[in-house]
Amino acid sequence: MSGPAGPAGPEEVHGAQAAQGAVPAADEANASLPARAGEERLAEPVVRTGMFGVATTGDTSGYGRLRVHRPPPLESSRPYGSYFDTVADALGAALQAAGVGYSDAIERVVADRGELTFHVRRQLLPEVAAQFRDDPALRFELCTGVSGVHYLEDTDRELHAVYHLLSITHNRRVRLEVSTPDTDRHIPSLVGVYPTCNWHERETWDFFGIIFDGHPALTRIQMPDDWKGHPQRKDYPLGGIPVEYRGAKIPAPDERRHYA
Amino acid sequence: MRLYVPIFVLALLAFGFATFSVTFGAISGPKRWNRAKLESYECGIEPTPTPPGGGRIPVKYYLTAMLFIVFDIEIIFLYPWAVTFNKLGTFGLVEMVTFVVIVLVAYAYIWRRGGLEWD
Amino acid sequence: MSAPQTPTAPAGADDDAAEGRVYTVSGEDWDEVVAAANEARDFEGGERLVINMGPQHPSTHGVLRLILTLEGETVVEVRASIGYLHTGIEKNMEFRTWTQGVTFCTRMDYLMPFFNEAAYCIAVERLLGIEDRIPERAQIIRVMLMEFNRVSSHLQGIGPMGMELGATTIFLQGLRMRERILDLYEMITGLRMNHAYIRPGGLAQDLPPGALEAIRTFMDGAPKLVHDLRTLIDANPVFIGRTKGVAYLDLASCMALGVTGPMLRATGLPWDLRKSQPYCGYETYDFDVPVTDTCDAYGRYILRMEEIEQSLKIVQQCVDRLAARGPSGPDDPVMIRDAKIGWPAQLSLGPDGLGPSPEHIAHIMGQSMEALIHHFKLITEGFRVPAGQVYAAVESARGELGAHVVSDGTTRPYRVHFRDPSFTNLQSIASLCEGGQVADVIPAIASIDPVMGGVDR
Amino acid sequence: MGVEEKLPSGLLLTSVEKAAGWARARSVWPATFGLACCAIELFQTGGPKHDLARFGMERASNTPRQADLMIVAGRVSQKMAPVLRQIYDQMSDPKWVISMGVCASSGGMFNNYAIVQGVDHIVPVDIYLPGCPPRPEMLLDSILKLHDKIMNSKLGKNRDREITELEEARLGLSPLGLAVPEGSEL
Repeated sequence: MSGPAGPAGPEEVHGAQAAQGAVPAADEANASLPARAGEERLAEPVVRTGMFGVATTGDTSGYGRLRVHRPPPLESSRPYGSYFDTVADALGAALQAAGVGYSDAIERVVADRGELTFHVRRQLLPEVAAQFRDDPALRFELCTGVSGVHYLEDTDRELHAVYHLLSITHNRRVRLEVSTPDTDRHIPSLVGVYPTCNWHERETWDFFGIIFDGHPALTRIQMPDDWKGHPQRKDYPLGGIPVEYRGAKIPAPDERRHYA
Repeated sequence: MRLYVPIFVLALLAFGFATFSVTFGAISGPKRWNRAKLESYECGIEPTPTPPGGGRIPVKYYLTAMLFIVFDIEIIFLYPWAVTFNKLGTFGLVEMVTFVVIVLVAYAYIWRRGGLEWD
Repeated sequence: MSAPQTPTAPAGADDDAAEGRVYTVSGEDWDEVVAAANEARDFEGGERLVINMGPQHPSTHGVLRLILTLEGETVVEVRASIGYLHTGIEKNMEFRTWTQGVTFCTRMDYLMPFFNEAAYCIAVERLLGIEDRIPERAQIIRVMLMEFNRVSSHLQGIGPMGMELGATTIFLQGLRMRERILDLYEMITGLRMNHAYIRPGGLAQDLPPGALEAIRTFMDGAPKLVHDLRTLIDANPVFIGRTKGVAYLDLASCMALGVTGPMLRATGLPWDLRKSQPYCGYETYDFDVPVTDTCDAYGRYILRMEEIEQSLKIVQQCVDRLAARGPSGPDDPVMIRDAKIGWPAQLSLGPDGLGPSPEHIAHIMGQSMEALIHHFKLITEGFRVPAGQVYAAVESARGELGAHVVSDGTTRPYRVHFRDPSFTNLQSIASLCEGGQVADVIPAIASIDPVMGGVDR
Repeated sequence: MGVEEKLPSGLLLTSVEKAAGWARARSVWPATFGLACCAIELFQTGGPKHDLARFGMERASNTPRQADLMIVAGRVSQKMAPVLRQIYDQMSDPKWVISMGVCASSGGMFNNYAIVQGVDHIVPVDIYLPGCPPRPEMLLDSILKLHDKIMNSKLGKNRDREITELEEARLGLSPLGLAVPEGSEL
């Protein structure tokens, strides 16, 4: 999952190093200082706390309070575990049979916390979804919905549409994630493959502004029809008002002090 | 003539009560007009403008109305008969049964021709 | 009878009098006239009427607006317009810590608050990776409250269904039983609705003393209440007349429209997440998944009634297990034993109202500095959840309620999206109602049993 | 009302006020305006245990034409606001509004783009009822308070005088009812 990784997103980490190469020499000197690298690593999100199974505060070894920072897994190596491998192989075979190259349809696969995520390139999404539904080895009959996510710092991969598929015959779940830059927010619609995505895609368009090409009626579903802007995006203000008490005024929730 | 006085009084009373309750409400009631109050109620949404003639009503409603009128009038004839039933005796009985049978024929015809099914 | 001409002006009548088709009827040709009228109707669209079954309507189960295109009594087209109760809960949760998010998500589908909380908390626990360390007592109480919630939610689904079909007694009978369950909620969680009782890591507090006895007394009377309701409705000819064969949705269209829950199980497929992908220890309870195969409103009603009976069976098992475990002690907690995540509030009623119990205050202020730091850190900024995304699904009263939670490693959720069963099931309203009578739209909506809070989030 | 407003200087009004107020308060018909969680508590209040019918509110009228009281039960979203105003306008006078629950009274915990922060932005409110959701007993208490208000409300000229007095009293106060020094930001 190319999940957002706090202030320094995973891509940034690589992007930053790559970009810094092009920076003039003066910056390059302090870029490689150990302190600099340390800051970046500490800025990454906490992935695990504690080691050797020490959890309670009673431990004196200090391992209990260890905090391991690491950007979320970008890519999982092949043996994914449980039924994930069978799904991945079946998908490879199905795409092969359909004449779609596996590598140019699937960007990468992430197996994290007991769930399998396929990052699909948006041009070939309908074909991949059709295989997921029709191929007897996969048989994901039910698409339980689309949820949009807006990663503000992921340069040219800001808007993600996340499809969760459920196979009733094999009792499996899989997640398809499609990302698109904020400048060109187009994702092919899956209403042809899973008609249930009709309202879900309208809602994702309404909240995030992702345009689903080929959707029969892409209009606002939750917000009033003449609403300006897409409210669930990260750059859209929460829109709260200050709360007045007797002699005091507390700012709106998004402007309040935040401790993290 | 004296026989009909109570009926006239009753008619007058009924008419008087009706006009009183309508006109007094209109005169004494406050007139607080606002735009939405006179519009038709459409669950809170601005009412969709109906076509000038009030729109065409499907013929099925008209058909049902006609059937209702036929059998309603049949009932109206039964009332006076029911009131003077014992005076008329068997003559009244035979007369009314033939009348009901005639209307039943119409009922059977409509039933068979499918006038009672809705669509 | 002459064929219907185009509107020519009959002699003596000016043009605008003859609008539309003109039929000259000359007796015994009723069939031709009707045929011509039908043919004309398809051509000109006939007498289509667009009316609003709008947001403020007694039988739309909340603020749902259906735009019906009618032709006489038959519904030609149904377009649902929702969003009249959109509250932006998901956006608000992004500005609250993980534990505070529970108070927002219980208000989403306000008929089944425990299911919303459970879906969200299971997702957060899976993100934290502490799913197996949740105390067993908390899991049993979660299952019990969820099953109670299924009963109260179905009652609030069947009650209005009866009222909309004209039988207010069903509504009052349903509310009578639901009132007893709300009293139990109030005794256990302190609130009748919107409890925020299930928290990431376990529960807010333990069962109060006397709760198990109160539940037992309710459980003794419950079968009779359910029996009264069933005898009132099951064989009621009016109810059967209005719901049998109405709002038909078979398995294939359920699959295509992503319908889950009672509507899917009414088509004969026993798909229930409690059996196929168990959570919270459901695999250890013995219950069966009721299934009917009539695919219509009556089948869904019968299914909901049987689900009530099955849920009461599960609650009985939970009560027996809790009774066997005895009261909660330090070794049998309701919140996870991890100082960094476990919410420290051992709530108790002090002289100045509800707050941390005096022992807890004595412990953090007097005995352990670390406990004070943990208490302070958890209360002010909350715990940090490692980055990643998770989708946790729970079998709620209306179908699969999924919580897709994305975290970026800070103390606030980055994005929370709830896959609400009513939202997806409501999509099938068009295929349920089109072609039927207007009067059948009402039992169709009631058989979907949508809750607009969950639909509009 | 109509006739007695024309009477010179509110002649014989007090007895009419008492009679009219008593009659109106006894059978206030609520318009079912159930929006969100508070609507469920509204149904429970109408249910057998708390029985709204004891106050003559048995018949919840679904059309605004026959409704006297609008109980705004739940959070009012921006899309619902014009509908609420339309229903309120279509209700016939005399009409009252109870804003049930914190979300209706002040937007409650949903301080965001989607919710109208308090239904008094749209309709004049008579009784604000706190609680999320308020218990049925609290709703019944607010209905009793509304009955007092209806019984003691004035008619015709007295009403106009009462309104002007209330307005002057209110204008003098600062929004928070504190003697606030001039020029402060509140």
